[in-house]
Amino acid sequence: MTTALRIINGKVYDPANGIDGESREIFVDNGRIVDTLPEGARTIDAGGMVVMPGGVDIHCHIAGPKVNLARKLQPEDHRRDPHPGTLHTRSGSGGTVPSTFATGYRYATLGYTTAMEAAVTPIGARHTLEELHDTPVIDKGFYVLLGNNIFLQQLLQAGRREEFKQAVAWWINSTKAYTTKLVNPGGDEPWKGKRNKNVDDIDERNEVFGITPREIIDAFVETVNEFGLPHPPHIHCNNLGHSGNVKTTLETMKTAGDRRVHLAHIQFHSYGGERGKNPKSAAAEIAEYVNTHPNISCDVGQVMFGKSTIMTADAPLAYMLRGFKKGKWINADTECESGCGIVPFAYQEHVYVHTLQWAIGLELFLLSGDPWRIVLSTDHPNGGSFMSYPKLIRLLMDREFRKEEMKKVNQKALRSTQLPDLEREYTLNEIAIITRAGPARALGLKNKGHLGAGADADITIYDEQQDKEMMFNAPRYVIKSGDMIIENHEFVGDHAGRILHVAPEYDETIVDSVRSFFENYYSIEFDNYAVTDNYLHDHEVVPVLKGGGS
Amino acid sequence: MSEENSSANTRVVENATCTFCGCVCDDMILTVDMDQKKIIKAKNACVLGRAWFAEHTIEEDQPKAKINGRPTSVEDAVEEAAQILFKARFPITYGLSDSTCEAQRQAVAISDIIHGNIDTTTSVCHGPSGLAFQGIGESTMTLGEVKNRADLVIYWGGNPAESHPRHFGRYAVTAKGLFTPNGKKDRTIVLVDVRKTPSAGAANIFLQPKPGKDFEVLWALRALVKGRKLPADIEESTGVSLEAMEDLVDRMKNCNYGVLFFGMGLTMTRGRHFNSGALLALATDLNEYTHFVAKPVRGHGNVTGADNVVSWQTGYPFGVNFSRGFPRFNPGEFTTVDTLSRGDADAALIIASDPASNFPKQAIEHLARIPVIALDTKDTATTSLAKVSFRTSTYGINTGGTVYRMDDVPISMRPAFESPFPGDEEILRAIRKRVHELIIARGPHGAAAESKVAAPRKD
Amino acid sequence: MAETMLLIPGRSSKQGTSLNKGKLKEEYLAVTSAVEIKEDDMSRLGLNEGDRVRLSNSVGETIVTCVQKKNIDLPDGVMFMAYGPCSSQLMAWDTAGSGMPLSKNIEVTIEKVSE
Amino acid sequence: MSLELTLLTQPEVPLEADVLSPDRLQSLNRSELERLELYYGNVRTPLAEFFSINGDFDGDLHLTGDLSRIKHVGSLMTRGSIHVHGDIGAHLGTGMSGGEIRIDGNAGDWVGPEMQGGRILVEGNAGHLIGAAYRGGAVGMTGGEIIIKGNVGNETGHAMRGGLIAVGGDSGDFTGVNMLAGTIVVCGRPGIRTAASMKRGSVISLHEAELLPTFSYDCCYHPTYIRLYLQYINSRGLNIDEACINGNYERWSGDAVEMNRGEILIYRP
Repeated sequence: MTTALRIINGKVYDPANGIDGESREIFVDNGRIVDTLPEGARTIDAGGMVVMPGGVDIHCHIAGPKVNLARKLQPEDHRRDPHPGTLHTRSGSGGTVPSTFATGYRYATLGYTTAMEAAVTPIGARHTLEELHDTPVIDKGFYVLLGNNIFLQQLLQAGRREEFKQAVAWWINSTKAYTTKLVNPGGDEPWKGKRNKNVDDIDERNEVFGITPREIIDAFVETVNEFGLPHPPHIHCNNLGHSGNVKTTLETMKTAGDRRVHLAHIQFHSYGGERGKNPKSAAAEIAEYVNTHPNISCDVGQVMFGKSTIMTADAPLAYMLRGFKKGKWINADTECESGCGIVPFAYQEHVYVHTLQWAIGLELFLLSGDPWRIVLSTDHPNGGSFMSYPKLIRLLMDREFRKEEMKKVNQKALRSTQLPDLEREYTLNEIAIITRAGPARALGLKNKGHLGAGADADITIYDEQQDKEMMFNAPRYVIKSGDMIIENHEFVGDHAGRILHVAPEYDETIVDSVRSFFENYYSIEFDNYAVTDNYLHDHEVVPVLKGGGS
Repeated sequence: MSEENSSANTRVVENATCTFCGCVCDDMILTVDMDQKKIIKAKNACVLGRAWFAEHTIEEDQPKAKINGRPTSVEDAVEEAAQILFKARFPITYGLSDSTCEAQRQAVAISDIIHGNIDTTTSVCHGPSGLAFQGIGESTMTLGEVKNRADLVIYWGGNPAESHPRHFGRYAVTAKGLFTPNGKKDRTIVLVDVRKTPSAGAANIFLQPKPGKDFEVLWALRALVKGRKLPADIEESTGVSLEAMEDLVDRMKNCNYGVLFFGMGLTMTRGRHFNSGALLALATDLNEYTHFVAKPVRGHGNVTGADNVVSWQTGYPFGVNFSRGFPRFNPGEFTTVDTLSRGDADAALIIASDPASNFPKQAIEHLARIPVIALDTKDTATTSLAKVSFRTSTYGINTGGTVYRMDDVPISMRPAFESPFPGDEEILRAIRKRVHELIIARGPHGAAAESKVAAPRKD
Repeated sequence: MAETMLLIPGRSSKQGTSLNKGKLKEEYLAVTSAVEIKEDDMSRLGLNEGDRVRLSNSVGETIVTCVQKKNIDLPDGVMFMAYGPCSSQLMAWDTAGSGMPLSKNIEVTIEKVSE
Repeated sequence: MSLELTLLTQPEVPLEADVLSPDRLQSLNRSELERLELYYGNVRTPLAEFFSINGDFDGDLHLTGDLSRIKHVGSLMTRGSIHVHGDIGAHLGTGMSGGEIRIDGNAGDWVGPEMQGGRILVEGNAGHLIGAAYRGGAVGMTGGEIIIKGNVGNETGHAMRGGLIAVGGDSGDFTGVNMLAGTIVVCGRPGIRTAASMKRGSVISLHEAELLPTFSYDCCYHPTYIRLYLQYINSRGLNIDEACINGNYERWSGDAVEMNRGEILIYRP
């Protein structure tokens, strides 16, 4: 049912293939980009329009147990933002945590066609895949939380490093994940087992398992790189949100040495100053380190003013944030695997810290020396909704707009940053990199983020406009795997999207040791734990890199 | 269960799941007589589970579908059901707690497409706890955390010994775990109930508030946790002595991992969501001192799955209305006891549930006045008054699919033997397909046509 | 003689096992049409095990069979019965904006039915 | 003259009529009025299907008939008046910020939820959640006044943060629950658990009330503002006798599980 297409007269931005706003013809056949005109192709005249690959979100929270808890928690947020159905689409609710259908369709209305759920407990993988199946249009995958996994920590404690590697691979296979996610590694045990304490130093030795966050990080960096997963370990560092956490962040990156690693929402980890006091910007230090270390990629986790929902596996952080307003709060412990905290939140211009966070995010973008390794994200919905991406793009592309916005914020906080002095404006080509080509490369998705022959025909066509927020808010055409989804700003079709996951080979003998731990300490049967293929529906196994695999 | 007259042709299904109650135990070992199509042994099952497996046999003689009590083909019944739903101005869908998530997804799709109203048995079970959750939040956990860590377990307003017989052994009382190697020896168990139920036997401490005074007791405990003074007559008014309260608060503040399980003794009594809310707030307050969690002990096998599916598809857990082409949530308005008792509903699709036998009188009377479509594995008061009824196979026994345990852990079921009767999902898919055809055919007139009609996605 | 008492409908394992057989089967109907009353209340009301009693309130009424319980099993003036068609007859529908009708601690008048 | 709408036929399912609000009727001609869309269950139906239309809209709207199944009347209104000669359904004056609504009969649940200003007067009884926050919301009514001459249900003034609610008859359970500020006067008897979780604000009861153990007695006195409030309420058509207006009140502060800065005032004859 996919149509053959010929897109003419558009200004094409395809950084991966070195095309920067030149007029090119693009041919689509059977859901892929092809280099010759296919039979009976329908022609789309993109004159006066900008053609880009579909957007790729490398870090968001859109599906799974914690997301659904946050949805249930906030009827007041949904009520103000209903999402009506159309001839081709299901209805839903919006707000900071939209329903699954609304999530897929709203990504499409921004021209995004791929998104990765960034934190899923292994035991919640089945639930997550059910929700992703109900998240239309986009291709999607998820990162599995293993950084606080009790069995894996016991293996490290016992120095059984090889079994650790095999167990990690087993877990990735059993959950159909895309890569491993570490969140506040080593922080769960003090939270659950020591009356809501936390770990606050990367070298602090855990009393129960006798290992440090650094040792956990090192083990995962080594393992995932050895297996050659297309995306390296995705790390949410210790001390998120705390003044002075820049040290922890730098140490985390140093632990990786020259091995590949991705740092999540790095804005939240770029704070100077003393713990417990007001933070300062450490964006320059972080940008400097990232710029000079090509093995590192990161996403920013920009804060956008307005309503947000904090949802994180970093339970102590959520509890700390809950302390400010003493409002609704969710804590959700997952046996042997993870913690979770959820707090409805709002970033306000007049608040010193909120302005500082906003400014640090923008500093990181504007100080970046290599757009390929810094990805646009708001850590949706933690820093703000993905629906605010167009405004964020305008902040980066439009210096005058940025200066107007600066007038509204806390000036004391603003003055403590370099932001007022940064004149840089992102070009459309750079935007195409930080929203498409860059994240696709960081994810190792060879068929995404570009428009060369063989690529998935995920294409967005925008009317070129002065106001970049308007422009990126309303693509004229969105094409997913060759299917016309949005035409003249209206939904004309639907698409189920597919699951992206990896399947590194591992040594079967590891299963017995996992099983024996499992039978003692989990509350469901080991044989009912691994996710079966029927939960994948349409899916793609993304191959491991050359030299990977064991 | 006796194994006499079991024929040679048996098969054993391991790691099967019992969906009778919210414990959703997935360690069943079922011995199935494939000739007689019945389960002759259910190892590890409790008394409720054994009955669940033993009694769900195949009644071949029964028709697959009926219209006005007369046997008919499934196809005709689907057509009749679709016509009823298509013509209705306020069609309600209800039930779903004894059905798979796959079927629940079809049910929500139908309500979305026909701009109807959907609600689940949650609204008359822990719906008030859902409301409380939306006001306060919840510190909670998966049941394995209780097994591994809990050193103080409090059951409030529930009788798990009779309603969830394996809750004690598998998860919360005698279960041995990582930091609780000695099981019950490592724990203190408290039961709070207005009746001295069989569950009291498992408790180290039993507190018996006066009926209807749970809120006052919870409120008094919150006050003590916050270091406030209580009036001297607190025992007179609540039935629980100040000493007993102070002792409990002391234990709660000083445990390492405390758990509050609660039942319908809170949600079904005067105070409803505020009773649940008081308990959730108490657990939240206690996190200032130690790690404390709470969890409603859910009833039916997949009622938790229904909450999850309805939430991820609409944004709201139950009591959802699509009249205007998008979901709206309002318990007391869009919940089923209300839509029936007020006479709002003009058609009803009831899935794996029996409101005609356990709803308030006034609701049952209205149900008898409107066209009802009922899906169930056996005859019930609801199927008896239905205009269209489908006899379905039993989830978990005859059909696979996903169910959620009371702690939101999803489990994939392993059916034991095939049934000649279709599953809920199959019938609901057919109804969904048909109502959508009818609505497309009707074109831009009639029911909310201008706002456009949702089309089913290819899945 | 008639008296006002508190009725607590709830789950019991007998109700649980019997409903698997079928909710229109005798066993389930029997289990859900029995009311448990403590010894002291029984004797005060002049009731014996197996007596038929009429439970009624402003909503409706139902006739059920008495089952005697030990005094420690129930507080004074409180009766228990399994949820079902009988208890529905006494349940008021107003959910007070919650969706939940008050299903426990129902005030009912109890009187012996003399055949 | 003002606009008069008379209900012709009783709807079989609920009828949602947010369009029946002065702001929506401004400067509409007859045929535009007739075509105003109501939601009849899930069917969009023109106003003329259910109402006979007389007069022209000059700011005042009159509705006649048994409108107990008609919801959302006066939603978000900012000015003008609505007078219902009969009963009215749920969600009356949702989020209204100005103008006046008068109901001669009874009102349903959710009268003036999240109301910001203006006035609602109900001659008869009203349902649950008067002036409340919608589910999940932290803030209910923030301003204006709701006067119910008869009885009301549960959760009156739930999470109220400003304004006045006066009840001529009895109120249900959890009157003023989660109250943040504002004043609730109950002339009859309040139900149980009054002002649970109250942070600030005042609940005034002219009769004995069963209080939670987390409210503590301060003193018995006659705060002058009570006289003013009660006299004002009388001027709105309730008749509170002089003894209450001039008498003494027990002051109980609470809720101790919160900041303990709210008050319940109980008339002491």
